[in-house]
Amino acid sequence: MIPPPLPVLAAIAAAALLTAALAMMLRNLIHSALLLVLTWVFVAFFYLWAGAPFLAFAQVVVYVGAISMVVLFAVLLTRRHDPAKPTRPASLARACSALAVSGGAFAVLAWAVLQWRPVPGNPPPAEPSVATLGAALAGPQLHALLITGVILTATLIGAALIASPVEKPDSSQ
Amino acid sequence: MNLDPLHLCLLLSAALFCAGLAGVLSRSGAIFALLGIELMLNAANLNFAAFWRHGQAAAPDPILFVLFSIAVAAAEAAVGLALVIAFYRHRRTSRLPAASRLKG
Amino acid sequence: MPVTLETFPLALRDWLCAFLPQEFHWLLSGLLVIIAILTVFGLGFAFITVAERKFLGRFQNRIGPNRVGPFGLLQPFADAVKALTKEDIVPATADKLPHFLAPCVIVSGALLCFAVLPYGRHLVPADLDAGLLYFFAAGAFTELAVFMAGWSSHNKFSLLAGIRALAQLVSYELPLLLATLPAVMAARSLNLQTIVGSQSPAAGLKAGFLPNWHLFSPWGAAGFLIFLIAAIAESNRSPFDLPEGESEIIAGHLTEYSGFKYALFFMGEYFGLIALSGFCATLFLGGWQAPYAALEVIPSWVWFGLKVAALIFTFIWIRATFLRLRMDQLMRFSWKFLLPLALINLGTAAFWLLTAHWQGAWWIALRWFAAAALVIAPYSILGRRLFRGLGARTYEYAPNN
Amino acid sequence: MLGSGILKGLLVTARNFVGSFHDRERLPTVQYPEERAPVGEAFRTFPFLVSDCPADADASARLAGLRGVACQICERNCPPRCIHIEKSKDKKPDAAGKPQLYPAVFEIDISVCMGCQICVEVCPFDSIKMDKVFEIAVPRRSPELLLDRDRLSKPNAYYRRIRPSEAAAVDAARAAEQAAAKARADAAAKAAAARQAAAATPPAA
Repeated sequence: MIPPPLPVLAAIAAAALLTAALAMMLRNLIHSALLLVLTWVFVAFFYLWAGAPFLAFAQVVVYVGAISMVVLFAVLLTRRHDPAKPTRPASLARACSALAVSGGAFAVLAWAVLQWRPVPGNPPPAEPSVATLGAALAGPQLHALLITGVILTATLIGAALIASPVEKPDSSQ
Repeated sequence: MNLDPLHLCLLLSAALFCAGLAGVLSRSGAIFALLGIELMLNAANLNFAAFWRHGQAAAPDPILFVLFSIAVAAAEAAVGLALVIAFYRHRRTSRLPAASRLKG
Repeated sequence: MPVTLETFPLALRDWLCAFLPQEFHWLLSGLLVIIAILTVFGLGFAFITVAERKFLGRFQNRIGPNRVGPFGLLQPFADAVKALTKEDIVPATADKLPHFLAPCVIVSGALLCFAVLPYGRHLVPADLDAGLLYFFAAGAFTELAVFMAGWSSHNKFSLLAGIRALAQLVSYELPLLLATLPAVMAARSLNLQTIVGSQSPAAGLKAGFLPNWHLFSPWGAAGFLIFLIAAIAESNRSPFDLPEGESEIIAGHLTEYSGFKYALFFMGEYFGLIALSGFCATLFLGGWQAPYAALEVIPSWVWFGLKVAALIFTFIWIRATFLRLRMDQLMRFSWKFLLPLALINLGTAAFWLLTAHWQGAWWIALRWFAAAALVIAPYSILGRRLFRGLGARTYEYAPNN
Repeated sequence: MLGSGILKGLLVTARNFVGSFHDRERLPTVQYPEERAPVGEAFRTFPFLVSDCPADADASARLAGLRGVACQICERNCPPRCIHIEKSKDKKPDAAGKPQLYPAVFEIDISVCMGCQICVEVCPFDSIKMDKVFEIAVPRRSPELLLDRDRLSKPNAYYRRIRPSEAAAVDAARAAEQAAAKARADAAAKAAAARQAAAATPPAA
């Protein structure tokens, strides 16, 4: 597969950043969530650009199909009056300090990234077929797969238990 | 300035991470904090794909790592939002400052 | 490649491409594929709506629409004109942008699904390595659209109906996905073309006379039925049409939609239905494969079309027959019946594939018997549990016959 | 077996589907404007006035042959009061030759009429009967649905066509009545003639 040109990456990056920044700035929680879904879709596009379609589809299935649904359900279940009610920043000072901290973090990260020279690595790998991934998952990475599966099962059961309504022993009082 | 694709990917990842960080720090809504954390996790995943793309890592391992990371992110979202719902049931709010007391 | 009926679509594409210089061939052939999909399935959608109404009429001892054009065949175009000329009402307090985007998202999500289906021996728009995963990824946008429609209408009934619809879609997505996995196990690939290839008649017939389709194996039959039921629920069709329930809750999350936006939702649902039918044919009915090698004179894409048409007829037949379920019955049916069955079916498929080397009449009979028992025993046990305590309804003041 | 009910249901609808292509019983639809289901003899819609005139008579002949005598019984008995009658000033001889009033104005507002047939039942002259016309859709209520004498009067032949048995009985009764009336008139004339003769020729004794 010929790696797509740099402008494509730049466009994906701009779109992802724009939607993420908007999502973090909007007052309306549902709008934020929907915009963040768009960011996740652009991240999937990034994986496609990088030549990992399996990853891209997995990202869409999990983030658009599952996590966004859980988030939206949680928003709807925990609203008191109106989901469109703006969630304001706690205070202006807090917003400014958050911006300062994250801006500082970005400055440090960007400096580190730009300082770093990649060691001349292997040539770009061939697109891994699903069969390769499957072989790796069932072979060397089997433990990781099993552990992830157990973690997922346990957390989902736990989440269901936590979220299910508590039966009050005596509701008469 | 060197606009190597790898550098661009890493800068994108750093920017997304910081956007998520700013979101988490500036808001007091629990669900919003979770959204920010998801964004930060995604930003971290981007790095793996970028390093894999540019031949800095062994063949399919970064991809697998991202897959596991996505799975764990799903689990995290499920548990986090279940906690939010359970907390909301007790306090009728989902704002984090209200969660400073452990006693129900 | 000689131009036969089989390769006719490709020849047509190449002939059209020859009009442009070499550099633009990829662009034009891509566009042609898109145009072909939009035309074929757009017209397919139009004629499925009229076929559905005519067949439903026949099922109910009526004639159905027969006034517009010969045999009423131009009815969909009259409907389109009606939908286009209707007033588009947007509630004053609606969240305008999501309200506008929801129908677009549902239609584009459904159209994306068409990209990976293998329509014929040489006809697959995008032969992706992870085609099956792509199909589900494209299908994930439906749920988002349903939520956007329900929430942005700013109407508590739309919102409630949207949540109910989401609960249904999420609940039936799991059996749908799990029912497809045995086919993946059998083909050892997520590529849909490979899955079709694993059901080729060249590999011999099932039980000596049945086509070599997954449908004609114990796990395939069970998977097919689970997939069919879950597909009906995913496309919001009767008997699982409670999200819309037009006779009770005035179209649920679509209450605040009118005119062409409503028509777009309708269109998205039918596109989803066609895509799921094509997917089901690919996984269980051998895709574009002819049932017997002798019948391969008929082009493969005709076989695919016939199978999709048969599946859609089945959907219409089911719609004409059954009553709408209740919400709790719907949820119980998915989580306590379909989901365990689909999980057990994975084990059945594993057993079937691990015993593929058994030889001799007795061993083969044992293989079929054991696999059938693995399907039927959980079905009957789970079914009994599901319907425990339910029986024929009795009436206090009316004689029971 | 679990699920057999589902198969039974599918079988029922499948039988309907296949049957609708060859079995008239399973496709009873009548394509209305082109085909019509026959209506029963007792089917009724709105009243009309019977006129003793030839089947192809023109308007004036139809008006001249009206049986009504402006007795206003139907007008008084109409529950929704949709009949309006004005008596004539002069008299005309009826079928039996007796001078009678006739309706100068006879209007029925069939947008109000409820088709109860009470007017028909109370009419002593068999003058008003129920019609079978049901395709009366018009763009306005008035004057299209306010029927006057002209549009209400229809020849007796029409009555015989839409209600053969009832019309035959009515015609027979009227013929008998007229014969009886004629016989009475003849007897009266004869008696009068006899009296006259008696008066003219005083008894000899």
